[in-house]
Amino acid sequence: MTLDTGVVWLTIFVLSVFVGIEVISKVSSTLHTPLMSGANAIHGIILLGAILVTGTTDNNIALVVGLIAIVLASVNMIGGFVVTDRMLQMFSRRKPAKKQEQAAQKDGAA
Amino acid sequence: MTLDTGVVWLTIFVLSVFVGIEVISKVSSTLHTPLMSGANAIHGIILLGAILVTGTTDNNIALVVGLIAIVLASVNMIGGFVVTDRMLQMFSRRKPAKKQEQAAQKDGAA
Amino acid sequence: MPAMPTWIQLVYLACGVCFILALKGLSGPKTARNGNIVGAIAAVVACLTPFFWTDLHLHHIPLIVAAIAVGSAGGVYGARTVQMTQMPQMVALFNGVGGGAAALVALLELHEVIANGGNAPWFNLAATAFTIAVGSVSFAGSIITFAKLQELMTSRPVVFRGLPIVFGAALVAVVVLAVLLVNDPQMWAGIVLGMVGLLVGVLLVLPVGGADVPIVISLLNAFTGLTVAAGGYVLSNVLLLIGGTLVGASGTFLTLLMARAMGRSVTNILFGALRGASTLGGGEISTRPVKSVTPEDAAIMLGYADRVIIVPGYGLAVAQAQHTLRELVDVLGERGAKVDYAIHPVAGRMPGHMNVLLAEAQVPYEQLREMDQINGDFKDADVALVVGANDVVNPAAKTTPGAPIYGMPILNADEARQIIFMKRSMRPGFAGIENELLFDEKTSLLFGDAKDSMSKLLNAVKAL
Amino acid sequence: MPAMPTWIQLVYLACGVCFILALKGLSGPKTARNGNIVGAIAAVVACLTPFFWTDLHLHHIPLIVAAIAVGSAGGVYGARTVQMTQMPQMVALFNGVGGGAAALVALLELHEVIANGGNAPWFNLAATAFTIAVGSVSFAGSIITFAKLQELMTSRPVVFRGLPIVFGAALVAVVVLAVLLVNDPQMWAGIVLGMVGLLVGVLLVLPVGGADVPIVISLLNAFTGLTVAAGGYVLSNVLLLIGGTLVGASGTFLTLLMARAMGRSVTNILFGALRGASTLGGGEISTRPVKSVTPEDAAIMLGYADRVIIVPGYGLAVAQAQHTLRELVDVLGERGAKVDYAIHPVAGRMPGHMNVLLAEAQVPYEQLREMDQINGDFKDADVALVVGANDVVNPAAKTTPGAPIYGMPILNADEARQIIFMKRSMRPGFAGIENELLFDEKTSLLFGDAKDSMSKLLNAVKAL
Ligand SMILES: NC(=O)c1ccc[n+]([C@@H]2O[C@H](COP(=O)([O-])OP(=O)(O)OC[C@H]3O[C@@H](n4cnc5c(N)ncnc54)[C@H](OP(=O)(O)O)[C@@H]3O)[C@@H](O)[C@H]2O)c1
Ligand SMILES: NC(=O)c1ccc[n+]([C@@H]2O[C@H](COP(=O)([O-])OP(=O)(O)OC[C@H]3O[C@@H](n4cnc5c(N)ncnc54)[C@H](OP(=O)(O)O)[C@@H]3O)[C@@H](O)[C@H]2O)c1
Repeated sequence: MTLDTGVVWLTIFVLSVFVGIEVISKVSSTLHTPLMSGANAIHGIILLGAILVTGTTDNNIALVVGLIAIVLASVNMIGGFVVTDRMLQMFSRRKPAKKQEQAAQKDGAA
Repeated sequence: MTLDTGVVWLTIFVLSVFVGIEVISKVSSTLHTPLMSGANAIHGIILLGAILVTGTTDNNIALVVGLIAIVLASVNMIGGFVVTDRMLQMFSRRKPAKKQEQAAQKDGAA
Repeated sequence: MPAMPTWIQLVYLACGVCFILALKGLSGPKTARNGNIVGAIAAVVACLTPFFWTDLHLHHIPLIVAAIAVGSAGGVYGARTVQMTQMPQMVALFNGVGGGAAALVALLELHEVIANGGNAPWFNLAATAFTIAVGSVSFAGSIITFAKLQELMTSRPVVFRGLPIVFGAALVAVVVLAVLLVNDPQMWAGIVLGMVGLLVGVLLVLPVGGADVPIVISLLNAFTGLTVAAGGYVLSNVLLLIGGTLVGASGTFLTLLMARAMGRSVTNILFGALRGASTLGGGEISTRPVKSVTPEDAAIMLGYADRVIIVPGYGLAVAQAQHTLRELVDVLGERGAKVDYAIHPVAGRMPGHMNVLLAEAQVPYEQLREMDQINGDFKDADVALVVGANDVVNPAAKTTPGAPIYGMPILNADEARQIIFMKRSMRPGFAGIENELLFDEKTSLLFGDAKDSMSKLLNAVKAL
Repeated sequence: MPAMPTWIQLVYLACGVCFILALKGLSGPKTARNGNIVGAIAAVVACLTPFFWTDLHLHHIPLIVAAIAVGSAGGVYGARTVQMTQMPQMVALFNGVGGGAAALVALLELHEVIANGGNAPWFNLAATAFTIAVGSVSFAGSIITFAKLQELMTSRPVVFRGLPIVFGAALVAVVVLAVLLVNDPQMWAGIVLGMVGLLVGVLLVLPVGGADVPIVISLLNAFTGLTVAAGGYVLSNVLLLIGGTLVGASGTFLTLLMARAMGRSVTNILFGALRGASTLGGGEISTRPVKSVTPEDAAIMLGYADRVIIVPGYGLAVAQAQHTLRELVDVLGERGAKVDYAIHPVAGRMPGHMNVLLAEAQVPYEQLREMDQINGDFKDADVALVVGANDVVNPAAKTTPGAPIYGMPILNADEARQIIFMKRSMRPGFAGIENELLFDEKTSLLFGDAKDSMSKLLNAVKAL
């Protein structure tokens, strides 16, 4: 391996920056809200880090702190993906429309 | 370093693939020719590899082969960038137009 | 931690690729839902790996699983029950807890480093300090944001004398503590750093006005991404690095995109209040005469129009009048009018928010028109019905070079034959400037809470 | 090689970022030239590093510098003197030598590994074998491509009985040799592998017809990129890996984009001839009656037209008539006609080639119109002047589901009031199918070499 560890990480970081920007640069404004919320869920991957540090500690305080981190990270990750899906479901649900619409109308939209 | 050398290279490769595709995915067909030729010049960076292997060998046959590789790679790299620039210069040159145009016309376009 | 087995490294790389595909998917309407699902699967798979990494000898498995269950239950509950109008605060909350988790993880890793003699490379310690500080900022900032939007506290900018000084001092403290930590890793320094980070987060968001909050949410989202990336470096975990960086980079880009769509600069939003410039509408209520109408008059204008364009805005979301509006549009449609919704990219409380709200109200997709598509149609419209929107139709954006919204593209409601504005008062919109369109002779104002007037209007149209 | 100093690693990373920015720049009209320059600077800087890497103790510096000078001189000479019409062969040639260089570098590295006892990880040896084989394919394939386009050999598909069998055998040999090399690195195996690679390259390109060659060039370009990337792995050089991969990925994507624009599949182009389907126009010359005109008649049609649209194509490039055409357009413009060029994305000998040719002829940018912009204008045009184009205006693309070009978007020249075709004969275009438009009653044919007829036409218009 000719690369220093630091340079490896820097390289992966720099390339990821480009990917991150380029990949979403064509997004339409319609999707801004779900995109933000989906990206939000992705950084919930800190859960993985929380599990790793919590599961390898022997200190009780550290364990408690770690468990709190796991709870918080799970909220971020799972909640984020679920709420994004819920929004996107609404987007796709309304396509067939018409019949459902009238049904919904009868239910009475308050 | 928790990563195997092979995985590091694979990671850099995979990320570069995404960057390569995303970065040019919005190109207009007008620029296809210069883009192809510019990309072509970029892989002329094999010149760097050729210099490194040639400059560290002590075997005479290897030296000769290495020098051939250097010549070929320089043609690729330098020629590629120059010809791309020449094309792009033509693109930008014609914007002011009109006056130059008539001058050129008098020169007589054969 | 023992050396990571190659298969786990490869799984993480694959999950990283899935995150890229997820973001890519999320940026296209057809692929969005699948993209989100791909991201979710990758995240879940990645979180399962520690349980199968035998050399790791993972301890406390029951507790960990319980913690995951609690967190997931909370997340799912929140995600399922949240109102679509409350989406900005939900995103803020989820984002904040993620940042908090990252800060805690970094503190634990610091503890580990100290327990092992404190001999980590300086760059590692710097990344640890970064994660602790920025994670805390993100946590506290998001919580305040949440409180503002959820109206647990005032949504007006909170500024007090000396705020800039306290803020500056806190920033200096962060830097000093980080340097300390790098030179000589100590647990107390990490903990204090986290607490000062919390303070910075609070002070950063307090002076921001309610309408600017979405930009701040997006920015904090990007911050958390970078925090997670730094955490990945600290833990030598490539998936955290890739995932965090993707979010950090795309989030920053998205923030700038949004700020540009609003014709504002991010620094101005963040530090405008500190510098004394108010970022919330001045609230100067004009006393110039306007034409006010009753719901019955408005119903007649609408009921006999052939072409109606609805301009929904922030106030519609606040009043939650979108369902009633949809009913009104259906009734008008039955009466033979062609009705469309004109969606401005920054209408609502966060970018793209109107689309989500109207999707929830089951407005058919074909009736939603983006700004560029519909702007040419206003001149043929009999009525433009502006519901709880203001700045997005303010002609000052085109005509008044000094105005804060100058240069922001707007919806050309002023070109319609008649304009009906539904709002509660003569207060200006978020930008705090008068809207000349309110005084136009083609304009009629229908005062009242949007939900309220909307039902009256609906009934009046039905009675025609 | 000694351990690489950190500063060199960082320089390489920075150069890699510059390559990304170069590609990004090259894909936008305003940034293209700067993008190319950024790439060039990065490449030069990277190639200087070995001279400053003191621990490397670089030998043979004078020889190396001389070799660089020779190669650069050759490259610059070629780049400066090449005709714009010959751009495809120039790109092919540059690409080929790059591939050749990569193969040689891999052979040298193999030599090094063997000299050090042959104990390299299997994946390293596999990458070496890949570089040798694919680099050779790229070299030989590009040389044949060059020869075809430069008309050093026939541009028709060359197929002989048993070609598929020889080709298959060569492929098997490549695999066998690669496996051998990985199991037991031997110099002879590497050299034979390279030679078989050359054979594969020749056999791959021989059966491809002239008009398909650009796709092959683009594909070989991508191949060379991947070769360089593999070479980077072999040499543990991250810049080669990044640069090569960028080109490999973007080149593959570009190839697919081009193939789609032509309504063809890449496998069909490469292996069509092997499977027996001809990839060059059948050359069946129709004997159906057509209306042929003299340059004088055509001059009258053009001279009194108010709106003329020029459709330049492959034949214009072959005949090099673009300068005369431009003169004609200027004269028509002076006579008061509005004249535009309609550019089909795959007109010419390589994608975007027409743009380069017309830029060289100093056609002002405003007169060039892309397909989507101009297609609506044909119905208002008095004359569509089709110069050396054929398939790109063939209505069969819309009307004949079985046709090889079916589904390819075309220029709507058939909607013009009159159509003048300048071509030499009744031979079909590249796709080898009859063009119904030639027999349309609105169509007049002006037979002859485009350059020739164009000067006659020009003189006739001037004489009006
Ligand atoms: N979407 C985003 O991402 C985002 C983020 C941050 C900032 N912004 C900014 O927010 C603004 C959005 O423009 P906009 O036109 O949608 O909103 P706006 O300019 O803020 O106007 C909202 C209008 O709704 C009225 N309103 C509020 N509550 C109401 C209720 N319950 N019933 C009836 N009317 C009500 C208000 O007037 P009364 O008080 O008189 O009722 C106000 O005039 C833009 O300036 C944009 O730059 C947008
Ligand atoms: N641009 C690319 O990237 C690319 C790459 C590969 C393939 N292609 C394919 O190439 C075709 C391009 O379409 P196109 O319409 O431009 O060309 P085309 O369909 O090949 O037609 C060219 C026409 O030019 C005439 N011609 C040739 N030499 C001439 C000369 N010296 N003077 C006058 N006329 C001459 C030929 O007719 P005569 O022989 O009767 O003179 C022929 O009909 C498409 O089918 C495309 O798919 C394009």
